Amino acid sequence: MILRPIRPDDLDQLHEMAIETGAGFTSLPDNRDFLAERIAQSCAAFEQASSEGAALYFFVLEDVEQQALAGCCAIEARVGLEAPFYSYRVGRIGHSSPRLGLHRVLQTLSLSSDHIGDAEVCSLYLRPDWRRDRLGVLLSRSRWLFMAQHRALFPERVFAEMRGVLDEHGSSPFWRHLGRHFLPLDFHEADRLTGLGEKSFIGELMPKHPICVSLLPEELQEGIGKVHHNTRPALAMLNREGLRWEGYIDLFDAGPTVESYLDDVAGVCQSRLVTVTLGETVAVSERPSTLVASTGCEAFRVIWASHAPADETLALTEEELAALGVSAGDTVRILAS
Amino acid sequence: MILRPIRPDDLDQLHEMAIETGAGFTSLPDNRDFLAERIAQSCAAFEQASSEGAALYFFVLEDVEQQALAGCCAIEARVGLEAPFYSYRVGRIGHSSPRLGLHRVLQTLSLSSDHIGDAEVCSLYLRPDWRRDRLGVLLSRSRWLFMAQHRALFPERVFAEMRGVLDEHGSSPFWRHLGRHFLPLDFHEADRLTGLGEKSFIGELMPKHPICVSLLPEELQEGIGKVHHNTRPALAMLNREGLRWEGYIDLFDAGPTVESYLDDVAGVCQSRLVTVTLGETVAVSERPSTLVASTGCEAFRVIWASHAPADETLALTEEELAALGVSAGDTVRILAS
Amino acid sequence: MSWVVRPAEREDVPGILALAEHASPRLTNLPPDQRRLDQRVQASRRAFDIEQGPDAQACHMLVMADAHTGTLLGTASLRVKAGEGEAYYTYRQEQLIHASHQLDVRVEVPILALTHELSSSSLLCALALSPRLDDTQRLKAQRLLRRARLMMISQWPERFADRLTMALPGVIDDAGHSPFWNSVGKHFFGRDFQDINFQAGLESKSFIAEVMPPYPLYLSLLSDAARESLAHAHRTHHKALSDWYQEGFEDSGHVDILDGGPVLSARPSAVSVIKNGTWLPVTIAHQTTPTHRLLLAGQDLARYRCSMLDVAMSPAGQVVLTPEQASLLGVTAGVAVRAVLEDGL
Amino acid sequence: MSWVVRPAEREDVPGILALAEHASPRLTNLPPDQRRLDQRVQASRRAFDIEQGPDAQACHMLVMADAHTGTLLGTASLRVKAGEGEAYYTYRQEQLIHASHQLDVRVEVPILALTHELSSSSLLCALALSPRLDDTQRLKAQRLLRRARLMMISQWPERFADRLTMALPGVIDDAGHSPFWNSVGKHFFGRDFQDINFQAGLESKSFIAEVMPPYPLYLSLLSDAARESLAHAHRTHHKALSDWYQEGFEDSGHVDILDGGPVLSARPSAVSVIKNGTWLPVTIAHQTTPTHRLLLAGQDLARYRCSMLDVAMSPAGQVVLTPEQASLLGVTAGVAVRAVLEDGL
Repeated sequence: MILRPIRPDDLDQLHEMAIETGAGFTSLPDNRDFLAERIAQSCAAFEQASSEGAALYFFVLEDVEQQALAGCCAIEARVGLEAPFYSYRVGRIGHSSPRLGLHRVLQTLSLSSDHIGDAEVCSLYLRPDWRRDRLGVLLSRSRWLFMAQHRALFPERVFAEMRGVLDEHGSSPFWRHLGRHFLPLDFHEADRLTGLGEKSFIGELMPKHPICVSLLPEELQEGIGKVHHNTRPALAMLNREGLRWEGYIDLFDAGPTVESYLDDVAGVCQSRLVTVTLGETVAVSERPSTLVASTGCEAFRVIWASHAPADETLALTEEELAALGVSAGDTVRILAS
Repeated sequence: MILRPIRPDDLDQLHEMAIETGAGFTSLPDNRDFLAERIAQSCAAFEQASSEGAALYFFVLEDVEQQALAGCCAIEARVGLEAPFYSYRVGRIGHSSPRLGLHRVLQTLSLSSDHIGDAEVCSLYLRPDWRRDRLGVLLSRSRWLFMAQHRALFPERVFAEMRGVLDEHGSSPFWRHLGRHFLPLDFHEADRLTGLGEKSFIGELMPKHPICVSLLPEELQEGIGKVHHNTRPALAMLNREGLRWEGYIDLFDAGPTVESYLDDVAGVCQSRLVTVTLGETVAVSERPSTLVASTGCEAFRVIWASHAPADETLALTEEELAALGVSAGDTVRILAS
Repeated sequence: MSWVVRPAEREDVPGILALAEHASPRLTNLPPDQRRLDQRVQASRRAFDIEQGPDAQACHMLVMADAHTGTLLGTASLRVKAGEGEAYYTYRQEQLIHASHQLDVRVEVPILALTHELSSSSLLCALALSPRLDDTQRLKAQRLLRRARLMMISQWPERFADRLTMALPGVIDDAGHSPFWNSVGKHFFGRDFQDINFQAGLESKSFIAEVMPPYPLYLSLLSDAARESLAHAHRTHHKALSDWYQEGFEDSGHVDILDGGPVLSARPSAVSVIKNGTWLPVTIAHQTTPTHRLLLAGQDLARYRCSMLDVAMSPAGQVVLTPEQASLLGVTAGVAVRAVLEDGL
Repeated sequence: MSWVVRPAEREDVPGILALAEHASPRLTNLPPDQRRLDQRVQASRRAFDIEQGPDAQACHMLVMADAHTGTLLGTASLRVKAGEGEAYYTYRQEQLIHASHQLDVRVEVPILALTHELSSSSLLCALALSPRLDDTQRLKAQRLLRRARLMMISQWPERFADRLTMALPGVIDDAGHSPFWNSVGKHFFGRDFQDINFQAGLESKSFIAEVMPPYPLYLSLLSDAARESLAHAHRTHHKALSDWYQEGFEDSGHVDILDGGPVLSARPSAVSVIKNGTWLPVTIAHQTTPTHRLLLAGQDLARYRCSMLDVAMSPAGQVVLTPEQASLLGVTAGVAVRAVLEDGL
């Protein structure tokens, strides 16, 4: 199993995955042209490796034996530079009057683009047949290895948007209350358009004045910053990396944005460079514990290593060397996971 | 030199310090009643050690030989619970119109009370005669040892407000442009009232709608979040602890609020508990490197240790044991500085 | 039985207090508080006495009494400026337009915007009636108190603003809860409507408005009950609402900040009492056969008297009053009275 | 030399384009763009032809021509609704009140609030004059175009709103820079005033307003030059401003969102042309000795003609026109014309 940058010839299988994920997974829509465009953007990003402008780094997890793609994930290096980017921010404002004996704190929701220019980790999907052998961890944490290795390509902060609470129809109670009065779209359509990056309607139509949270029904207030139950494991994983909810939520489902300074992310600051040595082939573990990545950009690869690292070295088997495209003596980046 | 909680009989010397600091140091005003009240609040806080409600922990640095106070510092455990608390928050909002070829980001200043409930480190002052032997570091970092030791008394986040850019008269260009149109007070008076904690006028009079930063004169825009040149060393010290500017500024001088999760602060997470052993007296170093604190609350003391710590122990001289009020075998908290 | 409307006097305070206590729903601007009412009556007395025209803070407080027994049956006030020297806050109903060129749509977003633009208008307020009046009498009393105040404006237009404002109590349920308050103010103040309404009467409503968040309220976020109650009058005031419309008032597009009740306004020139009034000279006759029902008021502001009387008209166009009627109005033969023809008789 | 005001026709487009090109300062709502002007003239022609009354988007475009030579000397428009089906945005000058009980002060904070409340008023706009007119002629031409439009409103009040609005160009320096724009709009759009003004003419100004930040602007944060220019007319329009005041218009309290220029408004009933107009029957005589100067217009909207003429009055109160004058107005003996007495003669 190898994680690598996506290639143009992955389009068919990416499209299969997009169909598999369904409508709820808006960043992977069943839209072949859109997916082809995303692949092209990603190829350009890996090739140019620029520290400025929008750049999408899209990765796939390849099952080399089965010649199949097992999943995908991506990093948007700087959001909001080409299409607008919006969230609500939960703020607080004191509200005091000694004469009325009043000393309260009002919570407000304000439309915000504070994340413009930040990196986003997104589009993570692992196909059901491969939900084993810690492949989810490989998919998710590989991105931190890439960012650690190519630190100059990324900004100071990174975030991830988490799916909020949805009802049994996959629709959002938050949106029904707060969104539909402003947007003449249903939840899925609004969600779909933002997935396609067509977001200027948000700045045009969503409320631009602060909204007092206490005016919302209580059940909605409770849903602010809460994740969908399916999303809890993903949230827990990101929390372990050090990403926290700092008060930003999604406009449509009130799901939390979790974020961190990139240098503080566990997967970045705990990763380190070691020298490759040749090791003997050992039995494959179901609980591998060391992620290892080659240091190239277009040639970036990540696998689970079968040996544990020593202080300054890591032994890789012949097969692993081939998978990563490295030789003994080369430098690789590892992360204990 | 011992750092310890302030006591009622310190009032005279505290008042001397307040006179010495001058009008610019608003949290230490030349107002004996106010200072006596602060001491009383602090004594109550150390005694009650409560994890709820407002609590002021006020410390002094005592020169035992000269029987003089050399400086002071404080921690406000939870701001904004009894008096209002306000800052401006620098936010961003996307502003796009494909039809006009417009894709810009507007910066706004919004009145905010987001820090309500957070801890504040404040009121640090070291008298000129004692600006030597790393006593400034002792004053400043002792607070992290106290918070680490009594973690349950403090909230998740901590911040410090830094003095912004002032002109040669000690007045603020930012205030002159943005404040005086709203407040019928001069800068020093507004500053003085907030120093006394009388801040309800801010919520009453300051602009409640967002202000577009680009409408301010350019020199003011540049001053946002910048510190007074005298404050640069203090800012650098807090930055090293891990406190960062997250976009909040002072209403009057636009100085930055630097902040962090308390558990991420270097002085907190790098401090550790060791067992005391008896060591021999050694020559006093001008560059001590280990802060050591006793673990009590009212009995909290911090000094520079003359010995370096071992893995699990720290040797203290007879004199140091006495200063800290501990004996061999007791636990102390140390911080390499 | 004749009723007369006249300035409130110090000795009326106990009677006004009783009226205030019986007001349902409670009136923000007529607190059942002896000390405040005392102050108000004194201030009102000064306003009536000042010849040059009152200052902006003046509030003219009137009472309606039985002309024969002197029993107090109602009260109502007329403020020179709604803000009474402070600011009179209302929520203005507005539509923001959100247009998306991407989606090619234009959405009208209704909001409530906190404003004090009605501060400089003159305010008709604080009407309360005795509980001993029956339903028919209440309507008659409301009419007299309403028109007696408009009559004042028609006689001394220079004292009053060129915009008149009046607010009717909003919807309140039987338990005294205001759906609008529960959906808006309660979240800011954490108190019940009756508490804050009482406090607003004692302190000032402007003061309360000034600690409310200044952001526009998106109407769609209010509870259904609050939205439905918006600009609706309390059920005991539905008839009053239509009467004010008939008088020439119209919906101002504003609502009360506390209970969301309707705020009406009018230009004086559109108000029927003011448009249709005329000056008539008085003659006095002991025996008359009434032919007209007129609303009549004398020219002496300090001793203002206004009453609805059945009178005869002389061939020369004078109004023929009995000595009792003349005395009730405080007028003598030869002087002119302001008159508006009433229906009926 | 007689001038006549009439509806713009297709063949007037080149002439209007020339007027638009010479307008200084450039008019937002009269873009020097052949295609747009073509469309506007056609739409205007339809508006004049519709008998039932035009829809809300109608804009009546008039031209002023030399009655003898036919030369185009000016143009001006009258929109049924200022928003022209969209929204007409202005900044409303307001005062927020910030009161502190701690400090016992009350501060009035002047702001500009983005609003479209004037959208439903009728708008007088897009006046441009030929550069060949000298200063005296310009004043006379402005007066005729102004009053010819008000005359239309007096004849067909049912077509127009009960509030009239007009905006005058704001302060612009010699280099074409608007201090208000430089202090406000430029920060949002990053473009120069002339660029956005041109674009506003091509697209729609409403569209531009809708991408402006909706927060109130604190006036104290604007540059001194912007604050000083607020609600002041461009120096070439000072006389026009006082003329509009004299006509019965008043300061609306609003200013233009782009250049901060003054926005005036009036109720039709307060406008002198509308108040003072009268219907006079026409007789025709070859020889007359003019005794009166009248602004005259016929009753046929589709062939609207308005002109200031020196005429005689018959003993029976008819207006005596020469055959040439009658033909200029498109009227025949016996019909009534709308007339307003002008000063002079």
